[in-house]
Amino acid sequence: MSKCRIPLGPFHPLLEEAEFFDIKVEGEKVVDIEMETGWMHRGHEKISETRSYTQSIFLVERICGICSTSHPFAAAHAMEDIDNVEIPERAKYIRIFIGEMERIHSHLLWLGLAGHFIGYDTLWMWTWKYREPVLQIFEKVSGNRNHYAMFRVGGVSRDFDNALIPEIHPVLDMLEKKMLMLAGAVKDDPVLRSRLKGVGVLTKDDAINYCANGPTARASGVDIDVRRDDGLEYDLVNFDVIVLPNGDVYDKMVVRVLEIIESVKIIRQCLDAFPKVGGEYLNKVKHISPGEGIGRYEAPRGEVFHYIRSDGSNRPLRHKVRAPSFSNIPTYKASCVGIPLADALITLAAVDPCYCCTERSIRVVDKNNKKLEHNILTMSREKTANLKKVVAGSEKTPIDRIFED
Amino acid sequence: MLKYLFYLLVFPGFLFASVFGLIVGWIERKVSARVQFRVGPPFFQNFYDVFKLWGKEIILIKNTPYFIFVIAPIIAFASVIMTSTIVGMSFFYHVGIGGDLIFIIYLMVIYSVCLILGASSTGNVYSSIGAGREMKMLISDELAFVLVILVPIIQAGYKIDLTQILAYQNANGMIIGSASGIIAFIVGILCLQAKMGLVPFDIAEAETEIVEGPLMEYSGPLLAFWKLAHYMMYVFLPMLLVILFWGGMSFASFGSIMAGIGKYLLIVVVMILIRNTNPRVRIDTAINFFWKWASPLALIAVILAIIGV
Amino acid sequence: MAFYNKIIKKSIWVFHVSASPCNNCDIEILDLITPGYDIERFGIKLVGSVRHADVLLVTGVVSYKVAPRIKQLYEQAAKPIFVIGIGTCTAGGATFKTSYNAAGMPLEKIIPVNAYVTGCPPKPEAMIDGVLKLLGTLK
Amino acid sequence: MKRLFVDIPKLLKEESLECIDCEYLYHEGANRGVFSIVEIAEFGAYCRQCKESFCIEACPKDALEHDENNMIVRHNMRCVGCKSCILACPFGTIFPEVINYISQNCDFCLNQLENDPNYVPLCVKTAPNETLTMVDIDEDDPENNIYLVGSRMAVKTHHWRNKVGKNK
Amino acid sequence: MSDKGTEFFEKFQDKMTKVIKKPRRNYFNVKNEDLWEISDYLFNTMGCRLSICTATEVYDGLEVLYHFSDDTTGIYYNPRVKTGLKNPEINSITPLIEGANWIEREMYDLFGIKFKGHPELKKLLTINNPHFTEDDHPMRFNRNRTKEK
Ligand code: SF4
Ligand code: SF4
Ligand code: SF4
Ligand code: SF4
Ligand code: SF4
Ligand code: SF4
Ligand code: SF4
Ligand code: SF4
Repeated sequence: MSKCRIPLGPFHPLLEEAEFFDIKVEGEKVVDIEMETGWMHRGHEKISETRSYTQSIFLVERICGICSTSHPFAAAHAMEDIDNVEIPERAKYIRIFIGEMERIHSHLLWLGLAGHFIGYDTLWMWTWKYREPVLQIFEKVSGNRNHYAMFRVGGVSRDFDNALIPEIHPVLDMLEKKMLMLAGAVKDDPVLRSRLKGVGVLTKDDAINYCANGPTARASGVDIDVRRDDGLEYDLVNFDVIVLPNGDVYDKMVVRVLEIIESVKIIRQCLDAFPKVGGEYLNKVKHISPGEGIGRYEAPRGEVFHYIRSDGSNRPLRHKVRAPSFSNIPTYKASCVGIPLADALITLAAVDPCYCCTERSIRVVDKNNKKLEHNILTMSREKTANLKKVVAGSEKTPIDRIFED
Repeated sequence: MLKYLFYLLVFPGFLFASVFGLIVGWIERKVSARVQFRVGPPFFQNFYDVFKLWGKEIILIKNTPYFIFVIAPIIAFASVIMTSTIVGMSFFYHVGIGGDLIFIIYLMVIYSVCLILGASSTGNVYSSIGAGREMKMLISDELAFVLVILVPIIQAGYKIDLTQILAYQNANGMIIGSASGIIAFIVGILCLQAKMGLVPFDIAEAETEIVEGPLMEYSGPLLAFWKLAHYMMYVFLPMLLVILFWGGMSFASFGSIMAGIGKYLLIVVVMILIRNTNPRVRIDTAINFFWKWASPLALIAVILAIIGV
Repeated sequence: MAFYNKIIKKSIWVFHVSASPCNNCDIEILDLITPGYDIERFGIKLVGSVRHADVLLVTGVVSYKVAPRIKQLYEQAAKPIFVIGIGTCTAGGATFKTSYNAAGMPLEKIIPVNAYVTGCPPKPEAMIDGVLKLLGTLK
Repeated sequence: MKRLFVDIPKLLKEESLECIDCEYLYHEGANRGVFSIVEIAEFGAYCRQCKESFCIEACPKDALEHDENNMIVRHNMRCVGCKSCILACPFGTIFPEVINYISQNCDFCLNQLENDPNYVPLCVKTAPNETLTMVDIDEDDPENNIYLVGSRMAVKTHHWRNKVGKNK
Repeated sequence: MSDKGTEFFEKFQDKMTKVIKKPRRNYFNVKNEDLWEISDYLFNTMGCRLSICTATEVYDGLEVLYHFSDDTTGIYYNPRVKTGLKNPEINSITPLIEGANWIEREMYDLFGIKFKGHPELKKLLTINNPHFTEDDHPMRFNRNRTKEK
């Protein structure tokens, strides 16, 4: 059968790693994957240089909304690393709480979308139903469902309301029960098993050589977890690092399910600690002295890395951001070649759960606008024209120039 | 003549099948929503959808055979109307045309072929992959489907008319009462799932893999044709199973009418539940499944039927 | 015409275009179809092909690289089509205003827009409200 | 030793400081190191260094503090640029344009001066009417109202403690 | 610092300059020629993982900081390599560490640093972007902004 190119993407939403997969298939078999990135490139590193540290934290939060707390977490670590800023114990617990709640929400999100990718919409709906209470807790704790804006250099920006603890416990109980059930179901469901077991294997050697991290590496038997290795806040709580040996999609899924259960345990410890640990939650830093700092955090998808170089002013000279997927995405080359197309998609999804497969575009140009609904169309055009005049003025933007011919 | 025109266009043909199909489509969406802890769409949702599509623009693609692109959904739609008329006639009026089972099998194939043709005419990668998959599905499920249909034919004494199969069942009890009947019925439901492109066999239309596969490039009224045809299949395919295995519907009493409707709805709900509790399988798994398991099973049923069990 | 407008209000198929967003608006859009919000109640459905869409939900600051694609997508959609910009990003660029790769601030520079739903990210309720309000303007 | 010399009275006569460029590499375009120079200069020389400072009282973010020499320092990680301190100061010491949320930074072109002692920074090149110059100065010169501030700067201003200099 | 770390610093003592040792972070300058050897030691002998590299533009050139993470102790080893402003060139370590492939491409894209020996050095992030030409490196400072009197 002849070779055929399948453009996958480019609408994959990521920071610098938004990609366009050009999958070459022979019949249904993947023979090569080319990745083209840069669709979502927004130049955070450059923008950050024009922002103060406090603003930078909110800026990096908007690198990505799925694990939106991990970037602020790492950025705050990096800034604190320059001067070895002490943060109050209560702030540490609040940070852990937010981080772990987010891990739950993020893993559930991935699980649901993974279900969606393999056409199991019921699994999607169910997991997202369990995810909803988590977001509601976030709304109660931080005021927003997704971008929590909780992090500051030297602590957190809001206190945790101890009165919420009785509301959170039932959610945790529910989650734990459902996750145990789900873990059992995943193990027993023959269709799911046959669909995921042995698919898209990433060997341990490949994982190390590609510098993979996070669940992707842990499912391949590489025992790394920044929370344990880097210590800092996480020295206060006990948890296990889940490591599985096989490196296939199934193991990646199981790692995530088990991590949710671990997260529930960690959050319980935080909730127990909150009434006991009172006091300040923000150490108001005066200055950040010249120097350089490295901060990292174990995001749901792996190690988030931030490097900040400071000159003593209140904005960074250089702010380097490395999201986990940047290291994990290239592992496709090792795990996808030679497997069927349908498997390739779930493998892509398993490595990098930012949902890469929901959108894509096609390259067909056509102009046969039979204006069936003339008035609505003209209405919208007129309105746009007016708005354009008001908002943009009449000067030509670079983008207009692109489209001129 | 006028009578047949009425059959074709009003009941149980075009008008009935489309209206009822849209309603069954609503049931499908509603039950799925319920399984997924959602509320689901309002009753008239599918009607709105189809009417809206009628008002949209049709986009034709440069440098492609427009003719095939346009004609494919219309032929498919026509073949679906024919099928539903034939099935409906024997379901409601107990009248048939000679050899209608053969006719039905061919009409079903025409539908799939139109889908493949329409999709390939667009030249879009996703659509062509969808077409390729549809072709593979057709190859894999067709044998099983024919074998399944063979069972009642054999049991009824090698009769290929639906009315005669019904008459046989009225006289000797339902075919599902026999061992071969049960096996064939189960395989039959799976075949329906594949024919209708429902999960786990919605490989050709896998939304997350190849967008909407064959239907990707269709828009406006042409898409409405496909959607309507799809929903109409919800009407006559389960009906066909009811006729073949469950003795159809008799209008003798209110109870028997309700029983007929009940049988029909039961099959629909089973299909919806299967759809909602399974992930999509891979194309090779599906082919394997149909060739290694479903078809041999159906063959066993046929053999059993020949022996007379 | 009036009849048609009435129908289209009841059956809205949306296609989700994510044009260099931060993902958050996108997951909130997906949240809409899950049990918590379930917009299928209002006849709103997410579709996979732009040809089937009635409404494009665009998220994110459109980068120079996706801008031509977005324009293409808009052309490929069967008319009538409405465009809703979701999130502050589409309306004004939010924190990415100074980015060297952001072309679409506001989104109207690239394709005609009928409505914006701002917020970072907007609450799902706000999105539903935005879609319904836009359709409410149809006579 | 060469120091950056700021003539504050002259500088204040200028309509704006916008035209003074800074070649500080990292915050390209958005940096005006001269603001931070003026800030240091004004706190060092202009300010009365009140015991119970109104500016400190007024600051909602605790960003202003006395350091060990009783000089006012502004902590740039705390300041939110609300400019309450400007309103509060009874002596009009603090200039509104220099207190910004995003701090502007001057490193006295240390990097270049290391390589070339006779280096002329860009701010000096672009400053109008020689408001900024490089001069060789090693100690205070109260006669001419010139005072050293920090290790690399000198300013010319009316020093409130200074009874010697004439009002020019 | 762990034994491995002390051993490492003793072994390469004379190849490093400007060593900054903090409890968990070590920064040191190395020469372009020694980069391969040091990376090899860090990656293969000490089992470190290459987290990422940071390129920075400074007054007199460009520097690349390689972040090697020792995951058993949480310590970072950061060799820094300097190169000039014109025709910046550094030896590639992609043949050694497959994971450095994208990292080096990214630095080439944003800063224009050429990596000698990289298998396919093309742009990563602004590739095929109509707004950027092949020579645009968006993270570089625009140094022609003198507006003298
Ligand atoms: S790993 Fe994905 S979800 Fe997480 S921050 Fe990065 S882009 Fe976002
Ligand atoms: S508006 Fe906010 S949440 Fe939405 S894409 Fe932009 S940054 Fe993300
Ligand atoms: S949502 Fe907040 S950060 Fe975003 S534009 Fe509005 S005020 Fe600013
Ligand atoms: S001395 Fe150098 S850094 Fe300071 S303001 Fe002048 S040009 Fe800028
Ligand atoms: S501008 Fe800064 S220093 Fe002045 S009062 Fe406001 S916060 Fe305090
Ligand atoms: S009150 Fe809220 S919105 Fe206003 S400045 Fe403070 S943080 Fe910002
Ligand atoms: S600076 Fe702006 S936000 Fe702050 S008090 Fe004044 S007017 Fe209000
Ligand atoms: S109130 Fe004015 S004079 Fe007094 S210490 Fe503050 S700035 Fe100086």
